[in-house]
Amino acid sequence: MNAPAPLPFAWRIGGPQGSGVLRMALLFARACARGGREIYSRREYHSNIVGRHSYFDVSVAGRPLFSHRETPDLLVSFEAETVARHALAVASGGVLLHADEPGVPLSALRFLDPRLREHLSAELAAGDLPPSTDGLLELARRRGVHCLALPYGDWLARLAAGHGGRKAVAKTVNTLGVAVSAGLLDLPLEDLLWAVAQTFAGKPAVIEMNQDAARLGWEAGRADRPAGTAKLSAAKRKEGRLLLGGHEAVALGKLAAGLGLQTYYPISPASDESAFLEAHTRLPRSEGGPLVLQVEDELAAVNMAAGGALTGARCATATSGPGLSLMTEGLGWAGMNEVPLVITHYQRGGPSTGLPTRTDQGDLLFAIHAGHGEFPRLVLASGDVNDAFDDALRAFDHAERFQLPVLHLLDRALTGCLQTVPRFRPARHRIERGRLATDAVGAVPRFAFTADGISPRPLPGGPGAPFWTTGVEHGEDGRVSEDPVIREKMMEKRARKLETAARAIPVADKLAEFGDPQARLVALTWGSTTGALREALHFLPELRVIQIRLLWPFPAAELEARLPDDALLVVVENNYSGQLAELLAARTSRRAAHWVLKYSDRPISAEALLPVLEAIRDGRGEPRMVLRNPLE
Amino acid sequence: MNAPAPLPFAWRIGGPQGSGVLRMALLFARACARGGREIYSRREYHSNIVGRHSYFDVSVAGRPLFSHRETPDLLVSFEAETVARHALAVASGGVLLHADEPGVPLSALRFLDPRLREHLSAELAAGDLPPSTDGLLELARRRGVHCLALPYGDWLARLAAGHGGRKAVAKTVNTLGVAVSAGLLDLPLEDLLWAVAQTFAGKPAVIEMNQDAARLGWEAGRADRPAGTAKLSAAKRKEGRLLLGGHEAVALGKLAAGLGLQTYYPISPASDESAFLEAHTRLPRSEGGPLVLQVEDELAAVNMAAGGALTGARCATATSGPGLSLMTEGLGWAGMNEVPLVITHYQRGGPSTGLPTRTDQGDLLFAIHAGHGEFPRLVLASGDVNDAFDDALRAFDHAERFQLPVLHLLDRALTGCLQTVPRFRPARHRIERGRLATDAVGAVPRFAFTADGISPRPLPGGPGAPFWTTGVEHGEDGRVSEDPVIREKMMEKRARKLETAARAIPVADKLAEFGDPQARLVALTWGSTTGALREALHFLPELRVIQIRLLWPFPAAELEARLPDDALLVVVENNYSGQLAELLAARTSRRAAHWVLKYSDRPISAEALLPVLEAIRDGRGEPRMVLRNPLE
Amino acid sequence: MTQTDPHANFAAPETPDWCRGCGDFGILRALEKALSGLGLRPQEVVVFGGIGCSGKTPYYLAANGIHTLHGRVLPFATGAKLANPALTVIAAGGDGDGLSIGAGHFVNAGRRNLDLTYLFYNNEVYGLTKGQAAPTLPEGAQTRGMAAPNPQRALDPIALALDAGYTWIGRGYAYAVGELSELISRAIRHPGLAFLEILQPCPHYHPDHDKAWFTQRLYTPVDHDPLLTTNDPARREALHAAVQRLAGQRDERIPVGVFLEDRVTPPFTTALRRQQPAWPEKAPATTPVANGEGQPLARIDALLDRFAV
Amino acid sequence: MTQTDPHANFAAPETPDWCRGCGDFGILRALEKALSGLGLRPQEVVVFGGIGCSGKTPYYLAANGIHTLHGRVLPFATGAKLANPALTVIAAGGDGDGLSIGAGHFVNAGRRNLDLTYLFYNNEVYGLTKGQAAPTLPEGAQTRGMAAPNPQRALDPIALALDAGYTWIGRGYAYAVGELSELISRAIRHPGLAFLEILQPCPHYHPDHDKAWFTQRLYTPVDHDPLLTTNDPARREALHAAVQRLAGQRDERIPVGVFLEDRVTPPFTTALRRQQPAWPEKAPATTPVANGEGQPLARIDALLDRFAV
Ligand SMILES: Cc1ncc(C[n+]2csc(CCOP(=O)(O)OP(=O)(O)O)c2C)c(N)n1
Ligand SMILES: Cc1ncc(C[n+]2csc(CCOP(=O)(O)OP(=O)(O)O)c2C)c(N)n1
Ligand code: SF4
Ligand code: SF4
Ligand SMILES: [Mg+2]
Ligand SMILES: [Mg+2]
Repeated sequence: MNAPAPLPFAWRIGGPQGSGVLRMALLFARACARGGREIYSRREYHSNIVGRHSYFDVSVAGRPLFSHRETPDLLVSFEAETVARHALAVASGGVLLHADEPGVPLSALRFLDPRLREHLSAELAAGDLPPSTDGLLELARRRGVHCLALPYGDWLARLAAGHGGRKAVAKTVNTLGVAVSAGLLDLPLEDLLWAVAQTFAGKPAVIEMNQDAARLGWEAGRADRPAGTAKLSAAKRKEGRLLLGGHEAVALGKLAAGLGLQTYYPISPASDESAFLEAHTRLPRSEGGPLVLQVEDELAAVNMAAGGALTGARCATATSGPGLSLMTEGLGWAGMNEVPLVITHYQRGGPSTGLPTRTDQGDLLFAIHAGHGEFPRLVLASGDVNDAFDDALRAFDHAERFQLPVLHLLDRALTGCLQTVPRFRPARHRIERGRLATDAVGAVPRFAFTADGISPRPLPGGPGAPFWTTGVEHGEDGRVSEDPVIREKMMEKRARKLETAARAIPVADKLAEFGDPQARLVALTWGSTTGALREALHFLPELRVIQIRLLWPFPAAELEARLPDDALLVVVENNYSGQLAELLAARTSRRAAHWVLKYSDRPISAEALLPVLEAIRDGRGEPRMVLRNPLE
Repeated sequence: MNAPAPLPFAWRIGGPQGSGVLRMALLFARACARGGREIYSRREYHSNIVGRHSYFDVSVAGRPLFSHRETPDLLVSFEAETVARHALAVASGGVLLHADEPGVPLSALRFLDPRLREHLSAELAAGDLPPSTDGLLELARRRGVHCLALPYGDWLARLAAGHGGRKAVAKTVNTLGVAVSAGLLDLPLEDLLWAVAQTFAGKPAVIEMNQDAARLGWEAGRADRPAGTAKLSAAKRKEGRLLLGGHEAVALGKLAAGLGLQTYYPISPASDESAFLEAHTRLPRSEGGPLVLQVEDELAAVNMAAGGALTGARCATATSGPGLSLMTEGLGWAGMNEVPLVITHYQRGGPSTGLPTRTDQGDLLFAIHAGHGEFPRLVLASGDVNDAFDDALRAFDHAERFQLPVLHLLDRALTGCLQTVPRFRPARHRIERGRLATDAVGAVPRFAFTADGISPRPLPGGPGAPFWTTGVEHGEDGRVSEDPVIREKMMEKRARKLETAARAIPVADKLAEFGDPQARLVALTWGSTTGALREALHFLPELRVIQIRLLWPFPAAELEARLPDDALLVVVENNYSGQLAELLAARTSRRAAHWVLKYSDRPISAEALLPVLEAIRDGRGEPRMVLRNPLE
Repeated sequence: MTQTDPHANFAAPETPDWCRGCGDFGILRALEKALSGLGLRPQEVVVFGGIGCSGKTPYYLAANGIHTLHGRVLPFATGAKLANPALTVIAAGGDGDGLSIGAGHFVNAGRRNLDLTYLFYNNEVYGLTKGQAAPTLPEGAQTRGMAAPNPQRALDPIALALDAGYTWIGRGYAYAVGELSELISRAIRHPGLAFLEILQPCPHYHPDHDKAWFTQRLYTPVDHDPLLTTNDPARREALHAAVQRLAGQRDERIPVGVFLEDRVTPPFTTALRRQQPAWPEKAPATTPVANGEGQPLARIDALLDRFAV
Repeated sequence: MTQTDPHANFAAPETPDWCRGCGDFGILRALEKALSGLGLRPQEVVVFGGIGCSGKTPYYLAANGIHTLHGRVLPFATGAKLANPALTVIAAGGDGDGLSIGAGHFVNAGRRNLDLTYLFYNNEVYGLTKGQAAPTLPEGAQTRGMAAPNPQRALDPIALALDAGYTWIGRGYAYAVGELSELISRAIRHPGLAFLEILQPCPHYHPDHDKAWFTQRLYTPVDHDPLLTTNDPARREALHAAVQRLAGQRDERIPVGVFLEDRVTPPFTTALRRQQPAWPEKAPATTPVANGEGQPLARIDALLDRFAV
């Protein structure tokens, strides 16, 4: 990185799953955000319930953030595996907090990947150090990292006195670690205490205990501050902001849209959204509220939602990976029957079961082509938490206006992140429900041929006459027809809706532009990788970023109109094959000159992207450049 | 058509489903083929068991045929609906055989599509004729069609005497109609009688009765021959030929390949193949023979076949339309686990239930992108019955050599056709089973990283040690790994197999070229539409045809190398969106200048294609040209 | 169910394309009769069809007709009923549709005692795909579409419905239109999940089981009391055992009638209201989502506050 | 099953990543013990896992281990057994895997009395996706991962297996390793389709049902005779009724042991040989398809002749 000054501060916490890492990251992020700062965090965890490693990166800055960093300035750890996995990643000059405990040989860490163990052992051997966490700490020190051993045990013993004994306070160890880091960074104590209260809301005794731990740790941190450590001292508070993740934003968007029924089958990471909805079905709403139902499988989920949508309710389902594969047939039915159905798809590592808890953007072309036969659908992809809310809300309008299934794509990086955003303003939104048949006499048949392809939609129990629909090809009246001419007209009618949608959707909802509109170096992307590019703009003013938000129908004309002839196109994607690049080639006259890809199923950071973009700018880029980090 | 002389002779028979139309078409085709002629026929039928209309076109010529005609020279009919549907299609100068019965008003035909009824009524009104079959016959006559009323009733009464009464002989009405047409065409009686014997093989009494009917009809036909009617008189017999359809060719190819297990779930038109296999599991084979199992659904079918393939058996499943949608998840598992699995996919009209018995080429991009995440697969498509056999046989070699799922695409036009082809020569084929782990000590792990991406494959119960596989991302040893570096290497390894396949598969199996290699006008196609183009070559010498047989990995380099810079590219497809055209744009530097499409879900004929190709040749073509025929 | 417009005519002008003598004709007539007899308004009735000859039923009825996907008739019907509980929702599908490809939904629907009526057409074959074995065809049987005897054993839909938790279970016969229509009415009136197996001759592919075959075998058990009105486990156990016994009779004597009418198990409504007390009064399909200006009516402010920093 | 190399060690070096105290550990040990006790060779054993905590079982065994797809463990296992009947094939999966997404296969597998052993881990929750209700969780129950009580009712795996046609049915308990291993051995030895429900505590999401909870309730019915050795319909009916009664006991007292061992129903082999007499001797997996030069061994000449013109 060539401009260290404006880099966001990067904090990392790691530990075994089930030990509270997620909650502690939230605690720290809240404390920072409370102090007026902006946050972006990323989460990494294994497909496991308890025991395997997980970690959280929290970036903090005075300006909006959209990307994490791969080299933390400060690492909070409690046990050996975290030290082993992250000691070499800590930025030189940074701080590493670890338990004041004897070193552990790498061979004793049962969940350390063999490849990583070898990698670390080799590094250690090269430095003539033993293959243990002690060796790694020493290696970190040699790189200028301040390693502080924290006497968690002693502190817990002190806390135990006032709070019901050693066992009762055991979990506050996390708070201690976070608080030490807060103290080191000069984060205001009151923000930390507020964050503790928020994080354990509803449990006064737990709050008290953890606030005591927070004070203790914070004082210790203040006392121990290594020279040169970054400061996150009090800043101006900013009102009207939220700190949340992508799946929460989607759930909120759906609630605002008037979600009537969400069916789902549990799957990581999608089910976090449904779990959130389930916990909040009773939220004050003018009247009614959504049903959220866990059903027997994804086949049931998609078709139940379609059944509900047929009656006029706003219905959705949410899934990931294999779930979408199973929904393929139902998607086609909704397309054929012109049913407004929203499918929220959280991409995760594929193929097959893949890497269920890691991020990936490998499902784009599948989402566009899923289902046998040809039928219209919309595919949207959100780039950050703001988009996630907006897109979730709009997806229903699109679905009802154009009477088709809408696939709303997110990726695991976006679901698992935490981001500060301006408070959502649903009241500014104007819901559109599309053309409904309101005639008491069902004069217009369900699938009437119209100029824009959209027919007035009757509802069962509504004013019109009964109607028919079928997944078999049908006439205007919804009854089966194998007539060749009807077939042609019906294919044309359905296809016309996509043209109608392409005309009706404002260009701002199709693509978002960032950076200098004159810049020759143009990065194209979609989904959460947008964040890394937006962050990169701060360091690379000669860059322009275009995020495709509507992937299908692909906004080819709008995009081409924005690309000067001499633009140097770089596609940035979290996948192996460059799926946006493929779309670009298929749908426009342009080709990407460079493909920047990452398929370790860890998200792309601005930090990793910058040198690559600089190389491209300087004519040193390869056509295909893969971002790799062996320590993620 | 500009060159009437070499046109194949076109014969059509129609009638309600369940009335024996299929068998009669086969009878006529056999009789013609027996006389040394070549056959291509197409079949149209409704998604219904009994009662709705079906018809068969049989083209006959002295040279190999690959396409049907839309304007029959001779129509055989037995009832009013067939007259109504086809009277206007009969070529001027042709013959229309109909029952000598009173005319029927169009309004009395309960299964006539309303749109067609209106269309016919309008034509009749324009000619001042009544809206009835009588009116249509008159209209045909005015166009120079010879309408012959056949006294089926009288003939049946004559036959009844010798064959057990009126009821017993009722079904010979079909044979009578076919035989009259044979007589009219001067088809040798002995060929007809042979065909009757073949068609009713195993039922001597039925043969005798139908041979009597054949004689009776044939004589009547000879006597009634309108002047100028084409002749299909005796020609030189040709040995070593077969007359069969695409699904039979696939089944034969699979049997030759050593199919061990075929699982399937009934679906039109795919299940015809499985039904054929089920009837022939006991065919003499050196040892053993396939199991063919109807299972509970397509999810079971694909995964059961994969389970079988894991053990080393050659396993396949066959499906259509919705079935492939349901197999999507299983396909990805096979891709992830490098399992040699063959999926035969018979395309039919989509989306959703669509038009289950009509043809379509709408699943190409779906087949290529089906499944979340990115994994290697092969997609082959057969152009005719010859290809169908070869591809079915080779698919297993590909699957085992490259250890991946192979999607073998056919389309309904190809399954439902009858074609004369040279006898298949499986003994010339060299089966390749790929790299198997033969070491007694399982030294090489299941997913060992190799230069070509292919790892030796162990089999359970085989000589090696036990092995592991999982749909989760895994290391070389097949055990789950979330290590980022292993992930990258595994993605690269799997992708490498596709490159290996692309190198290993001979170019002749990737694309087939027909016509003048220097011609500027180049038609690109895939699947059964190849046939219409091959037939068109006889009439348009300035045409060149390239059939893409390997669709994925797309043979971009080979194709580009064959296309001169000034080539005028026309894509011909039986779908709405031009899926091959999309692939061409995405994968090569070339674009199709013209898209010739048909999406009424009836097959493309040379007859319909020719004027369009001529217009393109003459610079009168539109970018997108849709082939339509309101009478199909 | 609104009780206006009694005796609406549910017959549609469309000509069925079933084979002559197909049992589906009888079922269609019985269904028309039941719907009309119940005095339902066509607009408020939604008939979902599976895929198969049977699944075409909704084409031929003058009610809302939704022709779904093979095996998915229950999920579609469930979604519609959840979204608009005021509708009368009927699912009609074949034995292949319901117990082969749809068996997962068949079984799991039993976990929700939702007010649906499921008409299960048992013809022991796959009609529309040309006569393969349905999962109800006994092992060793061979129908007209099969190359060899059926290697797989039959499932018993009644036994499975019982164990899955359906709260109304009956069996009818396609050609006994009057009785069948009465059974359908009772199934529709049952306020929970009703399962009606309909023995449906398929003269085309399964000509052995023709009218004569059935007529010889069918009987109405007189001593069977299907009513469950008490939570007494012994009564439930005894009744279940009795239904199991009736289910098992499929050879020499085949009972028809109502086998189970469980008035004790609470409707799914009870459970759903725990999650969403506004249901079913404020149903998803009929509750407005926006005000006159299009602004969302849902109030998410309190929820947003939780994320405020 | 080849009986060489007795007492091979089936423990793999891999560290399980289940939670501390998870019942899956006990099942793993019992399975290792059973396989080793049966004297099977690891190469000839194939263990298929579903997706879930339970589905990870094959990772930790030194036998061929195939980790399949959620809900599809039975189709995979079936395919392998058909292709190579010499293998000992075991399917291991969770209750969600088996009775929710996999319910269609669960039921339809019963139609084929193929020699497979299905180990069904019943922990009443979805472990790996964070504690949602499994289809075996009673209505109204609320485990640690749930926002509200379960609105859906529980399915009974034993009753459904019985209805579906499994010919060996038993229930074991994860922490009773010795007994469980004995049950697994018996299930494997059964020459048809065996279903073993294993009560598996999930201390992480379902801590109420801990060791103590189970220990108080489990018992082995002494008067139950699971053997069916006669075709007498009365004996079958009585035994089925007894199994139904045992299945129903899940609250105060929970029976474990072998519930059904049907030695009468012929194995699927019998039916398959009608179609393919060469099976199982000439199995698809082990029968060569080409000669030394690679030429196909299948002789299709006679078939081609039928199409000759
Ligand atoms: C996913 C899928 N697989 C297969 C089919 C083909 N298919 C159409 S109808 C049918 C079976 C019909 O049998 P059944 O459900 O018993 O109905 P019936 O025709 O006997 O009334 C099948 C398999 C399909 N439409 N969709
Ligand atoms: C098609 C599909 N849907 C959803 C998932 C996500 N998933 C993984 S494990 C699991 C449920 C596990 O529950 P269970 O089968 O009871 O196993 P347990 O973890 O309790 O052993 C689910 C839904 C998936 N992998 N595939
Ligand atoms: S095939 Fe059978 S079920 Fe289908 S319409 Fe004909 S008789 Fe009825
Ligand atoms: S979540 Fe439950 S089932 Fe899964 S490993 Fe933990 S204790 Fe076992
Ligand atoms: Mg049926
Ligand atoms: Mg479970």
